[in-house]
This record gives sequence, C-alpha cells and structure tokens, in this order.
Amino acid sequence: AKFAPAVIYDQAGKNDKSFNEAVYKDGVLPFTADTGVKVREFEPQNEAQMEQGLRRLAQRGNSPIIAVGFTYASPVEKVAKEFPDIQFAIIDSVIDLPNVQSIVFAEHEGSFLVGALAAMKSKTGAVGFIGGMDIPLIRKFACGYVQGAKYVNPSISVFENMTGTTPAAWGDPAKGAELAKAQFSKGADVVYAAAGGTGIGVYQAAKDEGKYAIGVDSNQNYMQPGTMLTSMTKKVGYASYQSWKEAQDGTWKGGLKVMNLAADGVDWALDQYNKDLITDDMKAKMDAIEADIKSGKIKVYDYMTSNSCDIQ
Amino acid sequence: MTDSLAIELRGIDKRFGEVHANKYIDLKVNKGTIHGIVGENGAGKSTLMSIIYGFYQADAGDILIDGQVVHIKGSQDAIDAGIGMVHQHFMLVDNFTVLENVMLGTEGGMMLRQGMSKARTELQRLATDYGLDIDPDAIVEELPVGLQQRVEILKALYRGAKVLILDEPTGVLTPQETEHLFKILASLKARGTTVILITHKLREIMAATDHVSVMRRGEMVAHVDTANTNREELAELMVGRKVRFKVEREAHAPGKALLSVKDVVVREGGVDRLKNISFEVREGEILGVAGVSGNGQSELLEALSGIRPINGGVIELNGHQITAEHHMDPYQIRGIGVGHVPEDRHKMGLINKFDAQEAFILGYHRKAEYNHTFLQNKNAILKDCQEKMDTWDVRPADPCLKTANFSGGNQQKLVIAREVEQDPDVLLVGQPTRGVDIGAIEFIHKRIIDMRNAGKAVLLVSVELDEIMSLADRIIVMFDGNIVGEISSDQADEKTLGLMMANCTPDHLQQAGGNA
Amino acid sequence: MLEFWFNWIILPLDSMLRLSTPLVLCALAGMFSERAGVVNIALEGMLLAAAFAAAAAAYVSGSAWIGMLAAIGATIALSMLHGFATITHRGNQIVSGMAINILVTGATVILGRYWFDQGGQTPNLQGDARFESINWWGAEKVMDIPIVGPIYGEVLSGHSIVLYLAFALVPLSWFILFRTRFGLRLRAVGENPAAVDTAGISVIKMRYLALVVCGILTGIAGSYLSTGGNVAQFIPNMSAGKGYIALAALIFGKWRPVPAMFGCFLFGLLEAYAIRLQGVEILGIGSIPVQFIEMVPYVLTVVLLAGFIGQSRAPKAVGIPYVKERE
Amino acid sequence: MSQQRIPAWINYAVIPVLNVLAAFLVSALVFIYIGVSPIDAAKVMWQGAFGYSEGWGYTLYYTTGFIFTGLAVAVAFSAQLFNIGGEGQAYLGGLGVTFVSLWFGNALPAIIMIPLVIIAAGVFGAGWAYIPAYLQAKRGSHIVITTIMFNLISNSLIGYILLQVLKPAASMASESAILPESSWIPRMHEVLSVVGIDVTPTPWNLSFVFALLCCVFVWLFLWHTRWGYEIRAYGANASASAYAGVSSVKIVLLAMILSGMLSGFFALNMISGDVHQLKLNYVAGFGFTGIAVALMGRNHPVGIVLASLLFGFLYQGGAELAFEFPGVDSKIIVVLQGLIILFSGALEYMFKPSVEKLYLSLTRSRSNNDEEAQNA
Ligand SMILES: Nc1ncnc2c1ncn2[C@@H]1O[C@H](COP(=O)(O)OP(=O)(O)OP(=O)(O)O)[C@@H](O)[C@H]1O
Ligand SMILES: Nc1ncnc2c1ncn2[C@@H]1O[C@H](COP(=O)(O)OP(=O)(O)OP(=O)(O)O)[C@@H](O)[C@H]1O
Ligand SMILES: [Mg+2]
Ligand SMILES: [Mg+2]
Repeated sequence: AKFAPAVIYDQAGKNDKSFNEAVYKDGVLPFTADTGVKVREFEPQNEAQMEQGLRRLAQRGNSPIIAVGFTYASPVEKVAKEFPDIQFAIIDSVIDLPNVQSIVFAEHEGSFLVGALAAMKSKTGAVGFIGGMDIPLIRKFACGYVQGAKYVNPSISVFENMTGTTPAAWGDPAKGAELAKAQFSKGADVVYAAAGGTGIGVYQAAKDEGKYAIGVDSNQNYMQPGTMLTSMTKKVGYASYQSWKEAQDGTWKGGLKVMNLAADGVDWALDQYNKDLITDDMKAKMDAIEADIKSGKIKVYDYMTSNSCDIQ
Repeated sequence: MTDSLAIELRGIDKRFGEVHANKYIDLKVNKGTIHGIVGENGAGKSTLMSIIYGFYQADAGDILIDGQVVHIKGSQDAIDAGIGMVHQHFMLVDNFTVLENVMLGTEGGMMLRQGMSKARTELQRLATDYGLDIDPDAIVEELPVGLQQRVEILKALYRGAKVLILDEPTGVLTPQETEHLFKILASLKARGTTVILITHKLREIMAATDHVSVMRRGEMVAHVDTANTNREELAELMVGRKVRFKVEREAHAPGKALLSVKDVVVREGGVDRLKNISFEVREGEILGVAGVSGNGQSELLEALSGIRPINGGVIELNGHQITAEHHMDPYQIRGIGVGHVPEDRHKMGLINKFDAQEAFILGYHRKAEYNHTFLQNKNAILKDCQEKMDTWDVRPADPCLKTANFSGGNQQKLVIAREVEQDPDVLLVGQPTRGVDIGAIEFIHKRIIDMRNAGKAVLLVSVELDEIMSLADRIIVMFDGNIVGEISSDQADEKTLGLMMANCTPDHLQQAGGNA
Repeated sequence: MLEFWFNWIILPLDSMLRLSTPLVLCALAGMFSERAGVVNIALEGMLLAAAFAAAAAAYVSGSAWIGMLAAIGATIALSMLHGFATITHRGNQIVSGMAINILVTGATVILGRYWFDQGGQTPNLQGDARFESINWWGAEKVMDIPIVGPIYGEVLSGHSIVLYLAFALVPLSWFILFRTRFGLRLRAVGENPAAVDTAGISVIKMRYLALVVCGILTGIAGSYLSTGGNVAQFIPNMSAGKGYIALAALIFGKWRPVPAMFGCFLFGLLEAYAIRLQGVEILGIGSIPVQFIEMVPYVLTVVLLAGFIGQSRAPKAVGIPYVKERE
Repeated sequence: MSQQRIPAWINYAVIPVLNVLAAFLVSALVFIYIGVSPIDAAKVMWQGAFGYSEGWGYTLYYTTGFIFTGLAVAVAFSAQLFNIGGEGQAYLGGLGVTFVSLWFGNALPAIIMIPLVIIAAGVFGAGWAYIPAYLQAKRGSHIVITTIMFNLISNSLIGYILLQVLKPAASMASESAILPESSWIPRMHEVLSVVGIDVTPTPWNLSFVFALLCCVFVWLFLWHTRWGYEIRAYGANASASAYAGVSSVKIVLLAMILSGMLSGFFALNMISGDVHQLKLNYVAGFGFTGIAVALMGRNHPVGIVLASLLFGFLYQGGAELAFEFPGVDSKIIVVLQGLIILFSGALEYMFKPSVEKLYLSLTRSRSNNDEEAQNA
C-alpha cells in the first residue's frame, strides 16, 4: 500500500488531555512537522462509527492506520482481515494478524516506578490509587503501583478505588475528588490517578488538602505544580510516530511491539514543575530501580498474565 | 337610558378556529337587575360571558360599562371594571384554603401576612351582610360543591364586583341551596349589584330574573321582559320549535326484582362512601335515586357497574351475585345484561379523541360481532354505528366524526344509544340530561320510559328533581352514603324531596325507606 | 472507636454536604418550575451549561462571581427557551427538556473546544477564579471536643461560600413559596392555571417568572460544580445525571423545600458511602463489586418511589400546557 | 357561513418539513460561527448519506435502529406512558441475544438460532420494561423516573456481567466474545446478491425488513385489534377505559412489554446484524433518540419510518462530516440532533398558526374571487 498515515481516536476524542491527546501532540503534530506528511484523523461519535470509520479510512487507502485504544480490538480484527494490504496498528491490544502491529505498553513497569516514588515520599505509610473505569488495563496499573510501593516499603498500605464501570468513569472529576479525599482521610498522602479526566478532580483535591498526586499517560506535572509528584508517562505518541516512520522508511512490520521501560515506552516524568519535590536521594534510588527493571533484576508482575494481581 | 345600563355589548364576535361561537352579539343589561340568559348547549353563552370577564378576547365588537367603551384585555381589567364571574366549572385551587382562594390576585402586598387579616375581616363582613357563612381556613377540596360555589361568589364580592355573572350556578345545588342562592342574589340586587344569570332551568328564569335574553347557535335571538313571557315561549325561542315538557308515563305493574342490593359497603381511603345500602329494582320499573351530588350516588353507580369493587354486602344482578370476594369487572357485568350510562360523558362515557364509531363500541369492543379472530371487524362496527346513529337521530349522523365535535346533547344520545341498543335487562343511568338542552332532554326521557315499558329494570340517578319525579316510579334519597328514605313518585314533591336530601326526613317516610 | 466514628460518620457527612449541594440547588430549581406547572427535566442540561458558563467566564475574567453571573445568565436563557417551547408554544415539556439536554451536551463541547482548544474542557481555575473554601472560626481548635467538635470543624466548616448559599436558599425558598404573594400565585398556577387567570393574573407571566427563578438556582448549582466544589474547571458531561437525581429527590420531598433537601442528603450520603465502601471487605460477603455499589442510589430511588414513602401528590397542572382556546 | 378546514397534508407534511428546516437553519448559524461553510457541510452530509451505495447502506442500517426504538416509544405513548427506558431495554435485549447466541449458537443451525435470537432480544427487552411497568401499574411510581433509573441500573448490571461473566479472558475491552456465526442475521448485500442485485457490503442487514414488519404489526395491532383499541382507549381517557372494563394494570403491562420488546429488538440490528458481540454501552443514545423519532413521526409507523430515515441520514451524514472536516468537532451532530428534537418535538406547533392562517387567507381569497366572479 502507498504511504498515507492515519489515526482513529477512541470516543474520548483527541483532546482528552490524556491518552488520545498524547497521540495527537506527540505523534501527529511532530510527524507532520518533521516529514511534511499530513496525517488523516478521525474521531468517532458513537460505538457504531468506530468500525465504520476504520473501514472508511482503509477504503480510502490510508496506511498505516493507528487505532487508539483497546476498544478497537474487534473492529481492527475485522477490518484488517477485509483489507490485507493495508497496515494497521493498535495500541493497548494484541491482534494476531500479519498486517497488524500490536503496540502494548508495560504500564505495570511505569506504575511500579511511580509506586516506588510514592512510597519514598509518603510520610504516613499509606498511599492511594484511583482508577477510572474498572477494566483489566487499569488493574494492571494498580498492580504495578502496589508492587512498586511495597518494594520500597513492604509495610505500606495502598488504598485502591475504581471510579466506576461505565465510560463515564473517565470523566467524573467530582467523584475523583471525593475518592481522593476519602483516601486522604484514611491516611494516604500520595495518590496515583489512572482515570482520564477524573484525575483532574484527584489532583485538585490533593492540592486543596496539601497532599501529593501522580499523573498518568502524558506528563501532567504542569497541571498542579507543587502537588504533582510526578506522572507515569506512557509514550503512545512516540510509538505512533515510530510506526508511521517505519512505514515511510519501509521497515514496518506486523506483530507484537512491546513498549516497556527498556524500549523507552514508559517512564516517570521529572521536569521543572516537580524537581523541588524530588530529592537527590530519591532520584538516585529511582535510577537504581529503573536500571534493575531494565536488567530484569526486578521482575514486575503483569496483571494481564493471570487476570489477577498475584503478588507476594 | 344609557346611564341605567350596567353593561352593553355591541357586535361581539368570536370564533374558536372553525367554530363561530358568538355572532355579532348585542346585549343590554340594566343596572340593579337580574338578567337571565338562556340557550341550548353550545349556543355560546359561556363564551359570551367569558368575553365580558376578559377570559377570552372577542374578535370584534365593543364592551361598554357604565356607558363607556372599555378594553378588557384580561380578567384583571374586568375585575377593575367591577365585574365578577362564577364560572360553570369552578375556578378554585383545590388544595388551598378558602382564604387563600379569595385572596388570590388581590393579596394586598408582597407578604401574605399583611393581606390575610384584612381578608379575614372582610370575609366576616360579607358573611354577615349576605348570609355567606364559611370557614376561611377550610381546604376547598374538602368542601361540598354548594360551599365551593359560595367561595366563588365571595371571591367576586371580595374584589368589589358591581356586576356578578353566574354561569349555570344551580346545576350542582339542592332545591334548598338554590333557594338560598336566589335569596342572596335578591339581596345583592337590593344593594345595587347587577346579576347576569345563565341557566338551563326555565323555572328559575321565571322565578328570579327581570329580563331574559335568548341565544341560539351563537346568535342573540330575542330579548324579553320576564314578566311578559312564559316557559313555553322561551323554550320555543331557544330550540326553534315547540317543546313538550310533560313525559307520558302510563301505569304499569312491575315484575320480579332484577337488581337487588343488600347491605352494600364501599370504602375509599378508610372512609365509608356507601354504608350498608339495600334496595331493589324490578322489571318494568324505574327507581330514582335523588340526593345532592357527593352523597354516594356516584359510588353506587360505580359499584353496580363493576368499576369499583365493593367491600361488603351482596349485589344481585340479573341472577348473578357480586360480593367483596367475588368481583365482576365492568365488561363481565355488561355480559350479564347490564347497561350503564355514566354520569359524566366526558370523563367516562366517551373518548374525545375517538371517532363516533370507535366510541360506539366502548365497553362492547370485545364482542364477537365486532371482531374477527385477530383483527377488528371494522365493517360491522361502521354499519352498526351508522344504523344506530340514524335511529337515534344523532346529528350529524357521521360515524367517522370525532366524538369531541358533537354537541353535548348528541354526545349523550350516542352514549345512551350504545347502552340501550345492546338490549340490557338492567339499565343504570346517571345524570342522563346534565347540561343537555330541552330538545334533547325530551328525546332522552322518552327512550328511558320506553325501556321501562319494555319490562327492563332502570336505576336512574339524577340531581334534577323534575327529572326524577317525572320518570321514576319510586324514589330513594341518599345522604352521606345512606339511604335516608323512600317515597313513591306520586307522593313526591320538590319540598319533601329537598328536605330528605338535607337529611331532614319527615317522620312518616323514614319507616318506608328502611323497609324497602 | 473514635477512628470509626470519624471515618464512617464525620467524613461521609462532610462528603454528603458537598455532593448534595448541586442536588439541593437543582431540586429547589425544579420545585419552582414544577410548582408552577412546568416539568423540567432540562435541569440536567441547564446544570451542565451553567457549569460550563461559570468556568469559562471565571477563567476569562478571573472572578468566580462573574462566573456565577454568567452561569445564571446561561441558565436563564435556557429556561426561557424551555418556556418559549412549552409555555408560549405549548410544546411537550419532557421533549423540550430532552432537546435542551442533548443540545447542551453538544454545544458545551463545541464552544469549549472552539474557545479554549482543550478538548471541551476549560483551563484549570486558580485564585479568585474559584470559590475557595472557608474555614470557620476556630475550626482547627475545636476538633478535639468529642462529637460536636468534628461536626463543627470538619462537617460544617471548610466549604465554599456557594455551599453555604445553597443551604441558606432552602429556608428562603420555603419562605418565598409559602409566605409571599409570589409563592401563593406560583403554587396556584401549578394547581389550577385557569383559577389564576380568572383572578386577573397572567398565567404565562407567572410560569416564565418561575422559570427565571429556576434558572437562577440551576445557575448557582452549575457554578458550584465547576468553580465552587471539588473541581476547578469544566469537564464535558460533568453534570453526570445530577439533574435527574435532583428531580427524584424533589418527588421524595413531595415538592417541598425542606423534605426535598433531605432527599438530596439521602443521595449525597449514599454516594459518600458508596465511595468509601469500595474495596471494603464485608464480613461473610467479601468486597462488593463496584457496580453494585453504583446501583444503590438508583435502586433505592425505584424502591422509594414504589410507594414506600407514601404517595406524593404532584402539582395538579404539572406537565399540562395551559390551553384556553382550541385553535 | 363557510367553515374552513385545514387539510391533513399541512399537518403531516408542510409543518414537519418547516420544523426540520428551522433546525437546519439554526445549525447553519453554529457552523458559520465555528468557521465551516454550512453549504459545504450539507453537501458532504447529503453525499455521504445518499450519494453512493455504501452511504445508503449505512443510512439504512442506522434507520433500522431508530425504527425499533421509535416504535417502542410510540407504542408506550399510545397508552400515555412515557417510556424513557428504551436505552436500557435495548441494552438488555443485547444481553439476551448474547446469552442465547453463546449458549446455543455452536450447537444449533441458523434456521433455529435466528428465531431464537429474536425471541431472546424481545423477551429480555420486555422483561426490563416489565418492572417499571409493574411498579407504575401497581404502586403508582412515576414511569419517567423509574425508566431513567432502570437505564442507569442496566449500565451497572451489564457492566458487571460483561466484566465478570462474558468477557473472554484474553480481552481487554469489556465486551463479549464474538458470537457464533449461526446467530448472525444476514446482511442485505448477501441477501440481495442471491436475487442478483449487487450492492456494496455494509452493515445494513435483514433486521431492516424485520423492522418494517414490526411497523406493519404495530399499525395493525394498535388500530385494528381489540387490544390495541384498549391501549388507545386507556391512553386517551383512563377513566373511560375503566368504565369499559379495561384493566389499567393489564394495559400498562401490555403496552410496556410491547414497547420493551421493540426496544429489545434493537439488538438484532446492531449485535446480530453487525458487530456480533455485546459491547459496553453499545446502544449509544439510540434509545433516547427514539423519543424524538416517535414524536416527529407523530407516533404513527409511517411517520416513524420517515423520521428514522432522517435520523439515519443525520448519523451517517454526520460521520462523513467528521471524516471530511477533521477540524469540526463531531459533537456538532449532537447539536444538530438537539435542535431537530427541539424544533420538531417541543416547538412542533410553532409554525402551525401562521401556516394555517396563510393557508386560510390564500384559500379564502380564492373563494372570495369565485364569489365575485359568480356575482358578476
Ligand atoms: N375553549 C374553547 N375552545 C374552542 N371552542 C370552544 C371553547 N369553548 C367553547 N367552544 C365552542 O364554542 C361554542 C359555544 O360554547 P359555549 O361553552 O359558549 O356554549 P354554552 O352556550 O355555554 O353551552 P352550555 O349550555 O353547554 O354551557 C361551542 O360550540 C364550543 O364548541
Ligand atoms: N374545552 C373544550 N375542549 C374541547 N371541546 C369542547 C370544549 N368545550 C366544549 N367543547 C365541545 O363543544 C361542543 C359543545 O359543547 P357543550 O359545552 O355544549 O358540551 P357539554 O356537553 O354541554 O359540556 P359540559 O356541560 O360538560 O361543559 C362539543 O363539541 C364539545 O365537545
Ligand atoms: Mg356554558
Ligand atoms: Mg357546557
């Protein structure tokens, strides 16, 4: 197929301040800036338009088409079969087809890192996790986070809450704030939100109560400077950029692509907004942990392997 | 001359969409008189009065008050011009107290407190001046209709009405209450208030008014001095032909009991609406049930027709027993040969949205003759309805016309035709001629007598004593859920019945009622 | 024991006040509207619009109060639209409400994106663009006094002015409804508009006025959502069904201000507990799935409406357009 | 006196068209505000929905969904019941389809499976409507509020079932496994190719025909059977229907069960006909939009089909719009829908008086001319 890059976002839309936005800001924009090639974008309005949009992009000869998010698993599987000549990439899901690149991230490793940092920062010996919608992916975040926190402080308590079970859970900041406040009142002093727009309420609550919060997906440190301890960055934009670039250069391959810590797929963010919160000592410890994970000395358990957080 | 006119109308014209309700009407009402207005249903009386009161706006024409043209754009203008109106359907807020209803619109200040005490004293004064006693703190929906009407009158007087319009005020009253109302009107007149009185009852017109205007089909057809006319003439002016008032009813021996009621109790919300009622109706007999409305007659009809389950006692209908344990629904009851003409044709008898033919099978819609296996037999329904409309002279005889578009009298004919034509053995009839004009009344009465003569048992509930006395063979009177007496119709007169309806049963009659 | 008391009584009560504030305001708004005979399921959309307008205006002007004014302006405009459809043109009130709800869902995102280019969100509000929480005098010091201490210091103190305003509006609404001329006429117009008309009062004017009041109250509710509570910005769809819940609370409260407020408390408290019950092991059952906790308020609404609170009597003329003349 | 009558076509054609035009006009202003030419937008939408065979396919696919939810609302409404619960009932219908397909799909052939799936969709939808109906009939709870609550409850309930019961272990998304092929409702392009007509493959499937059959059924049922008669009688005047011996409890249950069944059928189009798996929140507002469809269609099956076509057009054209104008927020279609509901639902009478007056003055002047001509 000729090279005509495209992306289809999920229903949150490309300006969701989180996942989709990372694809847009760190993938689409720089790619166009660097190569001068425009990327066709589509934002579906409802469930039915997801598959339709994907098929439409394929029909028009776009390739590779990046589908943002695991909700595209079934549509991509179907449409990729219909268009074997078109290259597809899906983020956060694995589809076993020759013309599909499955890009998955080691969120458990990234979450392990921020969990460790949270435990180092916590004075109360209790930290919190607030998930968005209750799905395995988010449990994967939670599981990594718990492992990281316990790695630093085996006796730490970690409170876990999910915001809800419908997509509305990604956009309910008021509830996020209440959940955070509930965790603070139980003693937590650092909370990690993997909850999309709901996180905004979590950060606000942390700020209002003088506690710390950890952002997710993209670098959210700027949102509440002084409150944001760090962010677990998941470089979906970078991954998308790479995928298009490979296609342009003719090196694109289907199959699984794991974006782990070693592949620079996940990380923790350190910038001007949070540098005052991180002591040199903490930084040093974090570097060591990072190195251990990369080297395989620390093995972070992946929730997905058993669909449960079988640790200890 | 003009300065003696309280109200003058010149060329008032009003259309409601396709309906031309008032056609260029002229009317002069003298100050300090009682002016009657009569006319068939739908003649446009209420519309005309509502225009004076600013409830509707005329399409053309002038209203003059005290000789001045006034522009009445809303009820407030009418109130300011000294006009008060008691509407045919009361304009009261049911869950408000009397005081709140009276104050509404003339509260006298932003805060209610200020106005309240003033209103209370004013009510007191009106009560003593006109004999309009009432508890200002009573909740309106808990008051009997007669008192609700009194609230309406008080509302008008409280606002300083110099002209008081009453639209069919006596329909809901006992003879005594009616008499009392006319006394009040007389005392209003004596104090210089002008009264406009709308009623279907020509007897009342003759008794109470000074002048009468007659309307027919939206037009004003005559103005006469009451002293120079009589009932027959007025009736002829209204209908456009001669009307007979007397119903022929030859003597006739009743047969066995088709409907018998023993110790029936109906309870609602913890209150006994019917308290151990017993009576029977025999073949070829009309039993009249008299009483002020709200004393259990509606509940009685609903219990007999199966709309309401009973809580005690036994009803025997055409050989079938109904008890608290063994309820029959209205459809089953129709199935054992009972017809039911409901008291309120709008509320129960008809469905305004339906065509005449659809309304015509209401309650009989499951009968085999109107249905195929799954679908309705529309041809049969149409044919049957057309035939019955022709024989009953329902006008227009169009089975496809919406029921809402028939006049009151024709709607009533449609309902009675439906029930009678199914040839029931027992006919329950409620208010067969309420709000129906004289022409139609004559026709309907004759049909009810025909049923009796054909050997059917008829139970007739009506608030019109004239009607009961002229149709029924025997009369029972209800008060507060009890039967307070029975009287044969030759013995009955308005005075005796009126007293019984107020539960002041003359001694010699009480006995008879108990044994019936 | 003390800890239990603090975690399971004091803190949930504290949450309850915050969570029920928008509900209370919306329920009062609905009360004015429905008491005047206009069903208003547009509360949901109006709340969302208000939250958006408040955040947008507060961000641009830097003042939360200006945000509130803008919110009120927006909700009054929507109220008037609802009135225009249902009062002037006698349209179906439920349909008009639905239309407004749908319209607002789309319009807030479109405008938000067009103005701020943040995916429909408004920027985070800082400083005066947000209502800060007010700590009552001595709130810190009294915390150690048993029972009343935490109630004063934790539950009552430390909320934004909008919350206190909301609760002050409850008795005020009661007073307006039952002690003033406006209230008398308003109640009458929802029971029997013809009676009001014949008393020389314009039914249309009364209903529009009621909708104005309704607009003001939802405006305040919306500004609480985006500038006065937990969140300091607008997020698409942040009303999240609160308008509907407020209507349910209004029905529980039988269209009266104080009982309706308690209805809102019930929902607020349920939500507060739902948040805290997640992941808590309950003896013999294990932890309850979050989905079931989520359901509780809705199931409870259904159960309560099924007559266990006694039949509530709606204003008689509610939902029925006032038609004098058939056209 | 000549009484003027307003012919039906004014009410059933002119006014609805005016209402929709007004909605489009206002949306045009929104388009202009956000810097998109409304004319271009309209062209894209029209072209996308009707301009080529695939567009048609999608338009009719969406139309099918709206027919089901619109009919559902109309049936309940003929008994004066406002069923806002279409969303949840359709969701439950999807659950029914999924259960049945997963349980029996591998063992039974299509000829048995498809009727079974239809029954499951109907029964589950009807069951979810039954509870609010029962509560309304027996306990007087307000059906609007209960059905709204049932929508919310169904969200959580199915969320739980999807996550804990139906989700294949490997899958990340909350969705069921792909349903066995024997439970799939054939696509129209497959069906049509059998008879030699060639159309582009789209999700448009045989449930479209089933939806039209449902329209005929509803029309016959409501206007030509005694049960429909009772439903309409109850809806028009509850006390008169009690007088006629119609049990209000039975009618409320019957109307709501039918309504829920029709909502449940929604799953046939989307799940059995297209995506072949149950997904979280798959109904995506079709249930709510059904209210607008029913209102615009004046609660009559023919009107509902036309209104469904309009909304199908909006959905498909809207998708194309988002495709062609990536800068335009796709929520613009939501605004357009809101405006259409506003103008053709809530403001449906706005143009009526002026149109009628115009009509009357036109015809009157003509008849006056006739009279003058006669006099002359
Ligand atoms: N609100 C209304 N809208 C449309 N038409 C109306 C309205 N009120 C009355 N009409 C029509 O106007 C005509 C006159 O009605 P009106 O109520 O004035 O008669 P009426 O003389 O008072 O009759 P009745 O003796 O039954 O009270 C009737 O044909 C009726 O159809
Ligand atoms: N408010 C109204 N809406 C619709 N139709 C009306 C209304 N008022 C009267 N009509 C119609 O006007 C015509 C005659 O009305 P009329 O007042 O004579 O009826 P009615 O049976 O006397 O009613 P009632 O005595 O109960 O007021 C009928 O076609 C009736 O259906
Ligand atoms: Mg009248
Ligand atoms: Mg009348």
